[in-house]
Order: sequence, then structure tokens, then C-alpha cells
Amino acid sequence: MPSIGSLVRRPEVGSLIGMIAVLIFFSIFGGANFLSAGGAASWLNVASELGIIALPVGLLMIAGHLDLSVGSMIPASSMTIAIISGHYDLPIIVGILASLGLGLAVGFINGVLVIRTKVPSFVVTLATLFALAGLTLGLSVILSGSTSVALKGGPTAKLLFGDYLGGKFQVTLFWWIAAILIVGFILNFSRFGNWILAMGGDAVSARNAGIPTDRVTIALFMSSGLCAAFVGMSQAILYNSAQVAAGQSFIFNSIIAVVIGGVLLTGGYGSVVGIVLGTLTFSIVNQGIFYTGFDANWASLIIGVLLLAAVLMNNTFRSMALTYAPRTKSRAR
Amino acid sequence: MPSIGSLVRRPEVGSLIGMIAVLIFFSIFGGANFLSAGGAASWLNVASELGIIALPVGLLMIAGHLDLSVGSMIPASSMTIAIISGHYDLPIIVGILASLGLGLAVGFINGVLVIRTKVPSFVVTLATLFALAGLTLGLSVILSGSTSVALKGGPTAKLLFGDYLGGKFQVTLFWWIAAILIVGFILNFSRFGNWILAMGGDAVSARNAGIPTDRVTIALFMSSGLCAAFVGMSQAILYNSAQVAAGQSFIFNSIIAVVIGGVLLTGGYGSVVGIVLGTLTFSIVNQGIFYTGFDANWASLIIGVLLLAAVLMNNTFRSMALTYAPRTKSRAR
Amino acid sequence: MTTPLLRLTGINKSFGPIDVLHDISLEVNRGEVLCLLGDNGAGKSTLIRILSGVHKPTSGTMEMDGKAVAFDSPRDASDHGIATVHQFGGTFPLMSIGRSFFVGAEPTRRWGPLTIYDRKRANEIAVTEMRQLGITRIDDGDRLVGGLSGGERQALAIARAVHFGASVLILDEPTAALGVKEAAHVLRIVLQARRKGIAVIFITHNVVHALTVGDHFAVLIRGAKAADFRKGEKSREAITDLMAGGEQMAELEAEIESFTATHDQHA
Amino acid sequence: MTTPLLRLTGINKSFGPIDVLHDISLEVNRGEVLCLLGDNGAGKSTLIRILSGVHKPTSGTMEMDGKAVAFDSPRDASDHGIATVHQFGGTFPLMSIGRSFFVGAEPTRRWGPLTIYDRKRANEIAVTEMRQLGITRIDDGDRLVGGLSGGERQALAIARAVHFGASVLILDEPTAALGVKEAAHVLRIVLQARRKGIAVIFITHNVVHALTVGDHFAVLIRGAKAADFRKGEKSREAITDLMAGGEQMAELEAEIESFTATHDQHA
Amino acid sequence: QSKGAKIFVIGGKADDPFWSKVKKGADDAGLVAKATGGSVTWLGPQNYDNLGPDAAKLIRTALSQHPDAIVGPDWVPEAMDDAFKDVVAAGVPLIIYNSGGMDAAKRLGAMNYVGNEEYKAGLGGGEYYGSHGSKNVLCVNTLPGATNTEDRCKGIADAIAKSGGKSSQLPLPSSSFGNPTAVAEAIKAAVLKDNTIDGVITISAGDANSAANAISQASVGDKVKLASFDMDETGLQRIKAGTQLFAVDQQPYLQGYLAVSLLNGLVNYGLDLPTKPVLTGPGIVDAANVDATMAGAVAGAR
Ligand SMILES: Nc1ncnc2c1ncn2[C@@H]1O[C@H](COP(=O)(O)OP(=O)(O)OP(=O)(O)O)[C@@H](O)[C@H]1O
Ligand SMILES: Nc1ncnc2c1ncn2[C@@H]1O[C@H](COP(=O)(O)OP(=O)(O)OP(=O)(O)O)[C@@H](O)[C@H]1O
Ligand SMILES: [Mg+2]
Ligand SMILES: [Mg+2]
Repeated sequence: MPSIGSLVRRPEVGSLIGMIAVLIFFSIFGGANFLSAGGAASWLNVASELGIIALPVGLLMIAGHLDLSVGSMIPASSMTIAIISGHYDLPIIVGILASLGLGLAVGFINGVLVIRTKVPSFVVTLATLFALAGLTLGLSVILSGSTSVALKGGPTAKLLFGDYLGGKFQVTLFWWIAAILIVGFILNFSRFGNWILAMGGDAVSARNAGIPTDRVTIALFMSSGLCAAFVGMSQAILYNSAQVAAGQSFIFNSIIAVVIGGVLLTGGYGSVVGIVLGTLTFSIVNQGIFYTGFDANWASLIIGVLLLAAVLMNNTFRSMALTYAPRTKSRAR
Repeated sequence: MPSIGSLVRRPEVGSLIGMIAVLIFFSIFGGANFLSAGGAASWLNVASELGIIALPVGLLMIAGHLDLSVGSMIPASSMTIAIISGHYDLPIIVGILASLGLGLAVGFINGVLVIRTKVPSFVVTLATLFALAGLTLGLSVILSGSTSVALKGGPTAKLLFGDYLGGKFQVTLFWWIAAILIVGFILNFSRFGNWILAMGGDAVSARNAGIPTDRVTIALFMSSGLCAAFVGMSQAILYNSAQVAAGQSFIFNSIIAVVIGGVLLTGGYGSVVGIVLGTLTFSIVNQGIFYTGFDANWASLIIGVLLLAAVLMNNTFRSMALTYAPRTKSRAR
Repeated sequence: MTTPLLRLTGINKSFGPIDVLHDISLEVNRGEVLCLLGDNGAGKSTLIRILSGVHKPTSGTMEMDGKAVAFDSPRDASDHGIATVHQFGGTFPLMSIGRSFFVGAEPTRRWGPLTIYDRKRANEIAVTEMRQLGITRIDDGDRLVGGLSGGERQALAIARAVHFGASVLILDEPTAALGVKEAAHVLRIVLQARRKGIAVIFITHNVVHALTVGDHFAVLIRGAKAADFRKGEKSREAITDLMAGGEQMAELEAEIESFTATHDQHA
Repeated sequence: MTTPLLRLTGINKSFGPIDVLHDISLEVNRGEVLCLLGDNGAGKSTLIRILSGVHKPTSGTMEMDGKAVAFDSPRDASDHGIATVHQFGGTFPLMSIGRSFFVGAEPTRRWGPLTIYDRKRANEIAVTEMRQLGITRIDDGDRLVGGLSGGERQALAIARAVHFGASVLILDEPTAALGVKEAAHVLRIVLQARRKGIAVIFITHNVVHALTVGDHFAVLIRGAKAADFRKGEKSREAITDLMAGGEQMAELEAEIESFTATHDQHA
Repeated sequence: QSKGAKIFVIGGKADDPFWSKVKKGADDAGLVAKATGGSVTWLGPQNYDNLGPDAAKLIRTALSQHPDAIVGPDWVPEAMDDAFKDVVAAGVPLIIYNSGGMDAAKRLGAMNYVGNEEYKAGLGGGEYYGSHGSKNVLCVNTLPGATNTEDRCKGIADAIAKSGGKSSQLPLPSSSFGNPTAVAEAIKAAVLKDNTIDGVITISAGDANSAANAISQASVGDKVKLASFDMDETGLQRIKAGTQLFAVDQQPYLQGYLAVSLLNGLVNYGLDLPTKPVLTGPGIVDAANVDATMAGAVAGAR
């Protein structure tokens, strides 16, 4: 077990302090409402959807890749379940499986294209982003004649994916917690996690060390496809409808959350705790502003300043932590 | 002078072939209109504005940085000139200078923040993206009471920044050509260009080699701020109006153009010819679609597929070029 | 003699128009150290990369234990029992020493129903194996590799290969960054491996090191095998000349000599 | 004796809680080669980084020509005439040889009203200077550095420092990746520089190289200066022991000896 | 309960030219609320990428702050109705505005509807085109897939069809959004490709500036009539100069102003307006009434 001292010196402490700082800021300016269950639900619900996507996107980034296609994966999977179980009235489970299957398939295609073509994943997933958006729009119009389709999920589906606990907290929150545990386990406690870190650190050396880099890459893209599809699917059930134009903001926001959480854009470094804290920080800043009563015209300015402040704090502490981390018995070495 | 043989083997040939491929595609499916002067103007005009921003963004990326703040720099500079020379009716030159000055100032702030805080430029410019958007909105509403302001540029200003040559080609095209020459000169023929390449290749070694990395970083951010401000300013003059919400698409599109042009997202490699070809390719794909008879619902799908095809061709040729490039007298070494 | 453990026949390798290796044939035996010598750019590392599955030869065949093999990936090679320390890289600056040591072959333990990475054991083994190489200052396997000195990092890579080297151990200039003590430890480890019956391929530019451990020497000059001889068959001077790409070193050494001489007069 | 060109007094350096250098005082004279010796992790590179403006010392003073100096950046140090080859890096894989050679100090020429980077001259000089180090295979300055062999890349970094070394030339393990011929060329170059009156600081783990060029030796053990002596004042064995961090190498060597002996019996 | 009405207004992005006018109206009405110790808080999404779910979240955010009243648009009924029902269930007075219509207000139990209906606005525009002889109108949609913009284009198409013409939609990919040149060039391409097009209408005022440009570039100004949903100063200047035919106006300022005023009156004094719904549009701004409109536009209210 690590000592308290070494825990305090962990790099994630920086992210934690950044998050606490914005939390304090909004507790002061947002008042009691922000701290109430309803207020917490407001940013936790946003964080949970963003977080489910940010986790695999973070793993990908640690491994040195990006996935932009999540942005059209979300509407694609929403429309899939809505068309199958809404428009065609097939059982909801068929829609759920189809939309999740679509996510896995798109992820697989992304992964195979990246490893086969050696084109940077930014470009490959950009192409699939456009292609998938086009397919979704075109097929939706052909199949359902419309760009937005209604869906009535049964009570079980609602309970599992699209309900509010205590009338406030989305069930996706629990899915997020599950995802955190799984991804946390993978990154910190499994061999696979070590491979991801190594690939991001030095892809050539990682391959030379015998890591099946191709398989890892494909698996990572499939997981980000799956998670994006999951979010799209559960949004369709929660909001009883699906639209063709939805979810593009997740592309950017997931990258932002991950980078705020201290993952290196160039790969090789990052932690699940950091990604979670980054997601929370970004969600708090984005939603907290609604509790402050500040004129909405200045919202972006405040968001910008807070983001910078949070990351600055984060970085200061991280670098302190990294310098001091290997506390050996100093001169006695 | 390089020989023809070595020219053919230059990595940019890949980008060129990629561009020619999409050009042929649209010549076939877009017909005479696409090839007419008006058709060419259609993608050249779009390319010229995107290109003016993609050039400094490309330099930044070669040096290992990103600038997302261009997205709000464009509306900020449009609103600056519109408020100063439209709303307050001051001479247009004051508005022009103020908006360009604003670009330089924001770039300077970005640069200083990046080198002082050591926070990744992605995050820093993300924060300034938000902050600047907020400032633009808040100040515009206070100063002009509105989020969109009309502007009547005089004939000189129109001629220089906001006119069509032959009724078709925007004058920004000439500014783009000028920018290509300048940036091309900087990257290929000046010492500064060598510093940029070195910084992106290995920032630590570059600093150790005596490169004033801080000054270079600030200068690069200032140039991207300036170019974004230029585009915003000339758009305000061209469209006789400015809006607070505009330009966000340039963030992503400039990065896309640069990456398609073969610049490494991780820095250290790239060429001006590549950036220009990437910009053209992206613009042709985006605008060419409107000349084909395809159902517009499928536009995104076609864009995605074409992008991937262009980049694939590009990469195949680039890697062939890089392998074969150092043609020494083989075994006779 | 028995069949060699590893036999290369007519290996060629070119990168585009550049021929880097030309018709190399080699044999490596169990319990022997093959010293691969040659000037900078002679093609040693390229040959190693072929043996370890990083590159594929343009032509030529490889046999292990008399059976033809072709490696599709480094993993393939290591599954055949070949462990390699490449000239560069092999460690990950932002990873801990323990994780870096076991990359691709992590030890695991049961934790309830789950199989998890055994951090403690990985760290312990990594630290112990580095101590074997004379690196006694590192006692915490959680330290980041990025904070190690050049030699410490090199030792980490070597320790890893030694630990996993099942039947062939390939070391590409392992002693380059090492201090005299650590280098001596590496030589000791190489000899220990040889005693265990492992075949070792050892690349070095240091004549003394080569002569200390080598049983068998192969010299590459400009991508072709220029000489292949066993211990004691050539003089130290002849070997030095071969390592210099076949040029006479005497002249250069004389020039250096003369500098030293002039200077001593100054002093 | 005249004032030394470079004098360090009481230099300390710690990274957080880790003290890496402890109270180092040193003098470097014009026209002399100072060999900086020591075990892996002794702190040699850290000392070099302080001298070349990469790190700032935690405490202690530096003087050049009797005047106190403090370097804010590597550029500052090179403006004072200090040229350094660091242990790692220094070249840029995706840049051409010519550009990499002149990074930060590019030659220019007039082109009409403009001052432009003189590619042709840069390439020529780079190729010529590398030839001086015995790298004769490279004849095209436009080749990418990434395609060079390990030793060729090292030679490029050394050639650069030699070209720019105005008054102090610092080489951190320059011969580590070099072949015997190239290493001999580096030694020759070092001696040539010394003859020109340049002060050279030379780090190596190779006793032979150290003895060949060194006028003056300083040994670091665990971050502290353990010995400081001039040529001829100590025996080769004593120096080897010091380089090994003060431990007796005889035992280890005997062990290696024994391996060789056992093996010879086998054979 | 503290004195004064604490009113939350859910609306579009604060930097959206259209919504900034709604906000201005709400803010101006808020001055009265402030004078009596109340407040008006604007809640808008960061972007329109995920409109329904984001707006539903905003409604819940407002509800969690113990409001006295809420104003909100019913953009995506399937996604937002549950949240609105929670508002009504919590006993918070609700006004639906801008979109949804009186149907939505009745369904949800809201006290009133203030605004127009996108589809009807589309019909209004289509009829105006029809009565001015246009036979083939291009509806430029820079936000394809969004319900309100789709409704506008659909209304145009349906009304034109009645007068014997037709209308097609030009959906632009997201990579063009917010880039006037890309929009202009796309419109130019469309009018060049199909020379029967004699009308171009854009879903926003900003896009109309690009369309004006496209029409002059393609030199088809004498044949192709420009129009827009909503308007800005530049567009009004065009109407005055005769290079734009008309703009479909829904008086966004009034939507914000009236909704907030109604709720303020209800909370403070128990007032309720018998007129339901309160329609603010559609109206047509053309050469006949452009001068009166201009003054409001310069002040940022029209
Ligand atoms: N990928 C490549 N593309 C082109 N040329 C290459 C490539 N890899 C190696 N070379 C060339 O092949 C030759 C042999 O390189 P190699 O790295 O095998 O040499 P080496 O014998 O290991 O030298 P050193 O002792 O300096 O490490 C060099 O001239 C090098 O420039
Ligand atoms: N940035 C740093 N943070 C923490 N410790 C460091 C840092 N840099 C170096 N060290 C430690 O300082 C000690 C000295 O390192 P240095 O690189 O100076 O050794 P060296 O004498 O050059 O060794 P070698 O011969 O292996 O190159 C090592 O133990 C190393 O782990
Ligand atoms: Mg080598
Ligand atoms: Mg060192």
C-alpha cells in the first residue's frame, strides 16, 4: 500500500486541486442551489455522458491516438435504435444490440484503417466522422423519411438507460461509475494497461518489446465506438427521440476533458483518475455558470478564465509532484 | 538546383496527387460548371480564407503547438472593425488597424501563457478561445447593443480586402498567395524556418542548440493571431457586416487542412507546399460536392470517403518518397 | 558439430535503392558468444533488426534448430526465444521502472476472481535484476524511467533482455553508455548466459570487450561479411583494423601519438 | 599559472529532495583536456548541463576568465563560447543533415534584397566536417538525419560542436556510439582543439580514451568530487577503480577471468 | 419566500443574433422584475450540437434553483416534455415560447404560449414568394437535421407548392457552419447548377449576407430573389436597396419581453392574460415597412 505521503505527491492531486478550486468558486457564486442535490445532479448528469466517452478517448490518447468519429457515432447510434425500435417497432433489445453493434463495427473499421494505412488516426477518424454523419442523414431520410424519429422505450429499458434516480440523477451516472472502475482496472491493474502506456510512450519500442500493437489499437477504437454508441443509445431512450444532428460537441469536449485531466496530447502519459477529474472540472465549469446569476453574455469569458486557472493549478501541482515523486533517501543513495 | 528526379521524389508529390485525384473526381461528376471560372472561384475563395489561417496554424503545428483560439479571433476582429468603423463611424483604417492589433495582442498573450505556464498550447488556446468569445459577446452587446453590426467599407477598403476580381475571385486570394510566398520563404529559406522545424523535432535539443524557443513561440502565436484577425477583418468588409457567432468552423478546418497536407500532428515535419495542397484538397472536396448532382443528404459521406482516399494516396506516395529520397549511389557508398 | 541454433543464409536487405546488407551468412551456436563487429553504418543494427523480427529481409533464409523460420513481428521472434536490446530506445521515459522492465510480458497475480498486474513483484524483480548489473542505487521500482541517468537506463534494457532471453540473447552496443563497473557486470552476465547454454550475439566497438567475451567473431564491412573467425585466430591489431572497416589504424594512431608527444613537450 | 578559463566554486544541484551534485569545485584551463570521470549516475551529465546553461545550479558560482557568469539559457552559454555535445539528442530525425548541423546558427547569404539560408554551403560544411571525423560515406547533406546509423548521428553532433566550439568544447560521452576508427578521429579532433588553445571537457567511460587525451582528471563519486589529479599522477588501475565509483574492480575482473578460463577448458 | 419574481429563461446561445434579441427583450422586461426585487436569469446551451438533451438539462438546472417561474421553448418535444412536466408538477408557472405552439403549452400544462410557429413562418414566406411569382425556391439550411430549421424549409415548400412552384433544400455540411465564404460559394454553386432557381431563402440572417454575395457573384441578381428568416441591419439595408425581397420576422424581442412580463405579473400580482396564444409572428418585412424596422434593428431589438 502506498503511504499517505506518496499519495499526496501523486500527479492526480493537481487535477483534484483544480477541480476543488472551481467547486469552491461556484459554491461561493452559485450559492446553496449549486450545492443542493439538484445542483449536483446538473453537472453530474452532464459529466456522466461526457465521462463515458472521455474514458476510452483518454485511453486512446494515452496510446497515441485520437478518435473524432465519436461525434457522429452518437447520432448514428441514436438513430439506429430509434429507427429499429421506434419507426419499425421491433423489440427495444434489437435496437439496443444493433446500435451497440454499430459502435463496435465503426470502431473496428477505424482501428483497421489506422493500422493498415498508417494514416494518422486524426485523419482516419475525421473521414469516418464525415462518412458516418452522411450515412446517418442519408439512410434516416430514406428509411424513416425524417431527420428526427420518436422512440418509446419500455419500462425496463427506461429503468436501465433512461431514467432519473430521485427524479434528478440520470442512471447513466451508474454506467459511468462502472466504466470508471473497468477502465481504471484496465489501465492500472491489467497487462493491457501497461501496453497502452508503452505504445503511447514509444510505439516502435513497444512493438519491439513484443506488444501486439495492432490488436491493442483495434480494441481501443472498438471501445471508444462502443462507448459513444452507448451514450447515443441511452440518450435516445432517455429523451424518447433521436435526431440526425446531435453529438458533434462531444468530439471536442471529450478531448478537452481528457487534456484537462492531464493526459498528454502526444500520448504516453495519463491516468483514469485524471480523466475523471478533468471531466468533472469541465462539467462543473460549464454547468456551474448557470447557478451564478452572471449575465450569460459573459459566460464564455468566465469559462475560459476558470479553465485556464484550473489547468494552471493542476500543472503546477503535477510538476511539483513529478519532481518530488521519487523520494529516495536523498544523499544516502 | 534540385534535379527533376529529386523533385518527383519530394514528399509533397503525394499531396499533389491526392489533390489531383479529387479534382478529377469532381471534373467527372461536377461537369462544366465545376471547371468554369466560377466553379474554380468557388473553391479557391473558400481555400483562400482557410489557407490564410492554415499557414500560420501549420507553422505552429510544425513547431509542436496548436492554436484553437483562431475560432474566436475571427468574430472578435470582425466585430472590432464593425463596431469601430460601422457603429462609431470612425475611419475604416482605424478599424483595420485595431482589429489586426487585437490579433497580434491575443497571439502575444497566447504565446506568453504557453511559455510561462508550460501548460499545453491546446489547453491555453482553448481557454483563450472561450475567453475571447465571451469578451466579444459581452463587449459587443454593451458597446453596440447588438450581436450583429453592419459595416460599410469605403471603395479603397473594399478594393483591398472585400472585392471580387472579374466578379468571381475574392481579393483574399491574392493575400493568400502573398502569405504563401512569405511563409514559404520563412520555412524554407530563413533561419527562423529551421528553428521552427527543430523545435517541433525535439524542443529540448532545440533549446540546447541555442534557439530562442520562447521568442519563436510567441512570434508564431502572434502570426496566427494576426492572420485570423485578417480573415475576420476582410470578411466583415466583404459581407458588410459582422456577427459575434462565426468562425468556429475554422478551428477544426484549419487543423484538418494542415494535417491533410502532411504536417505531423506531433510536430517536427511539414512543408508549405503540403499545407497549401491540403487546404486546396479540403476546399475542393467541401465545395465540389455542390456541383455534382448528388443528393445533398449524402454530401458528408462523400466528403468522408474522398478525404480518406486523398490522404491514403498522399501517404502512400509520401512514404515511397521518404524511403527512396536519399538516392545516393547505393552500394557504391 | 551439432546443428547451429541459428543459421542465416544469403541475407540481403535494402531500403529502397540503398542496399544495406549484402549476402550475409552466419551461424550462431548454443553456449557461444558471437561478436558482431564493424564500422559505423556497416549494417550491424540492421542485421539485428532482421533477427529480432523488426524488419524482414529482402531475400535470404533464417533457420532455428535447422527449421526455417520467418518472423512476422518482434513478438514472433521473442516467442522463438530471442531477446534483443536494441541500440536505441527500449525504455519508456514516463513509465515506472517496474512497468518498463516487464512491458509486453507483465507478471500477474490473482486478486479475487481477477488477474491483475503484480506491481510489487514486477518492481522487486526489476530492481533485483538491475542490481545484478551493478546498479545498486535504484531501490524503488516505482521511479520513472525518465529520471534515470543514461547508463542506468541502458542497464534497465539489458536487465530486461537477460531476464527474458530464453535461447538467444542479442545485445546491440549494450556497454556503450555504461561505466567501467557496469560494463564489467554486463560482460559477466554475458559469460553467465553463455555458460547456461544461451547463444549470445554481442555488438560492440570496444576491442577489449570483444576480446574478453567473444568466442567467434564476424566482421561486417559496408554491409557484407568481411571476416568470420574464432577466438585466437587473429591478432588484436588485425581485429582492430577490421573493425575500422578494413582501414589501417596505425597511421591514425600514430597521428594521435604525435599530438600527445608535442603536448608533453609543451608541458 | 594564468587564471583558469572556467572556474566552478561550490556548485550544488538538487532536483526536489534529491541532491545530485554536492559542492563541486573545478578549474578548466585553456589548451587543456579535462577528463570528467565517474560511475553511471555520478552526476557528470548534470554538471555538464549546468555548464552549458541547461540547468541552473542550486548554489555555487561560475567564473569565466575571472569574471562571474550565470547562464540563463543554452544560448547564453554558447554566446560565451561554450559548445556542448549532450549525451542524448542534439540531432533532429526529420531534418536534413545540413539543417541539423547548423540549427540555431544557420549560415545565410544574400538573395536579392533578402537574406536567405544558404543550403548549399550548410550541406557542404556539414559533410566536410563529418568527413573530418572519418564518416566518409555521407556525401549528401540533404539526407534526413533519421536515416543515419547510431554512430553517424553521434558524429554529426560532435562535428557540430567542434565547428562552433569557440573557447570551451564539452563532449558528454562522445565516443559511446562510435566505431574504433571514428572514435580515434574524435580523439584526434580533441587533441587538435587543445592545440588551438581550446579548453575541452571530455566525459568517457573508456579508460584508454581518457588516458590518451586527458591532461587533467576529475572524478565524481555520488555527486561529489572524489579526486582531481593531473596526467601521470595515478596508475591506470587506480583510475579504473575511481571510475567504478571507488570500488575494487580487481575482484570483478577476476570473476570474468575465471569465466573465460572455465570456458577455454570446455573448448 | 423572498419578495420579487425569480424567473429563469431558457433560450438559444447568447451570441446567436436571433437569440440575442430575445434575450434583450427578456433582459428589458427583467428591469421591471428587478425593480420589485426579482431577477431574470438566461440559460442557453454552449452550442446546438445536442439541442434537445442539452435544453432538457437546462430546464432541470433552472428547476433545481427554486424558481418562481420558467420560460422555455419546446424545440424537441420528445426530449424536453418530461422536463417541462416536472416543472409544472413542481407548481412552477411555465410559459412556452418561440417554438412548440399552443399545442405544446396545453399538453404540458403551461399557462401560455408566446411566439410563432416555424412551420407557419415557413408558410408565410412561401406564400409571399408565390404571390411574387417565384417558382423554384432554394431553402438554404446550415443546420440540417434540426427540427426548427427543417420546419421552416418544409413550410416554404408546402406553400410554394400551392401556388404551383416547388422548393428544394440545400443542406450544408457542418464544416461550413459559421464560415460565410463556404456558405456563399455553396449557394453560388447551387444557383449556377440549376438555372431555374428564382428564389433563395436562408434560415438565418447571417446566412442571408452570404447568399446576397453568392447571388451577385453568380450575376443572377435580376432573376433570383433573396429572402431570409429573421433579419439584421445589413439585411434591412438590402431590402431598402432592393437587393433582398423580404424577411420573415417573428419579433424575437417581443417573445422574450412578453413572456417575462407575463410571468412577472403573474408571480407578483396574480395577473393572467386571456389571450392564448400570444402570437408575435410571422410578419413580413419588405420594402413597405423597412424604414420603421431599421431603427429597431440598429438598437439590437429587431
Ligand atoms: N530505414 C533506413 N532507410 C535508409 N537507410 C537506412 C535505414 N536504416 C539504416 N540505413 C542505412 O544503413 C546503413 C547501416 O545502418 P546500421 O544502423 O545497420 O549501422 P550499424 O552497423 O548499426 O552502425 P552503428 O555502429 O553506427 O550503430 C547506414 O548507412 C544507414 O544510413
Ligand atoms: N531531472 C532529474 N530529476 C531527478 N533525478 C535526476 C534528474 N536528472 C538526473 N537525476 C539523477 O541524478 C543522478 C545523476 O545523473 P547524471 O545524468 O548526471 O549521471 P551521469 O554521471 O551522467 O551518468 P551516466 O554516466 O550514466 O550518463 C542520477 O542518479 C539520476 O537518476
Ligand atoms: Mg547500430
Ligand atoms: Mg550522463
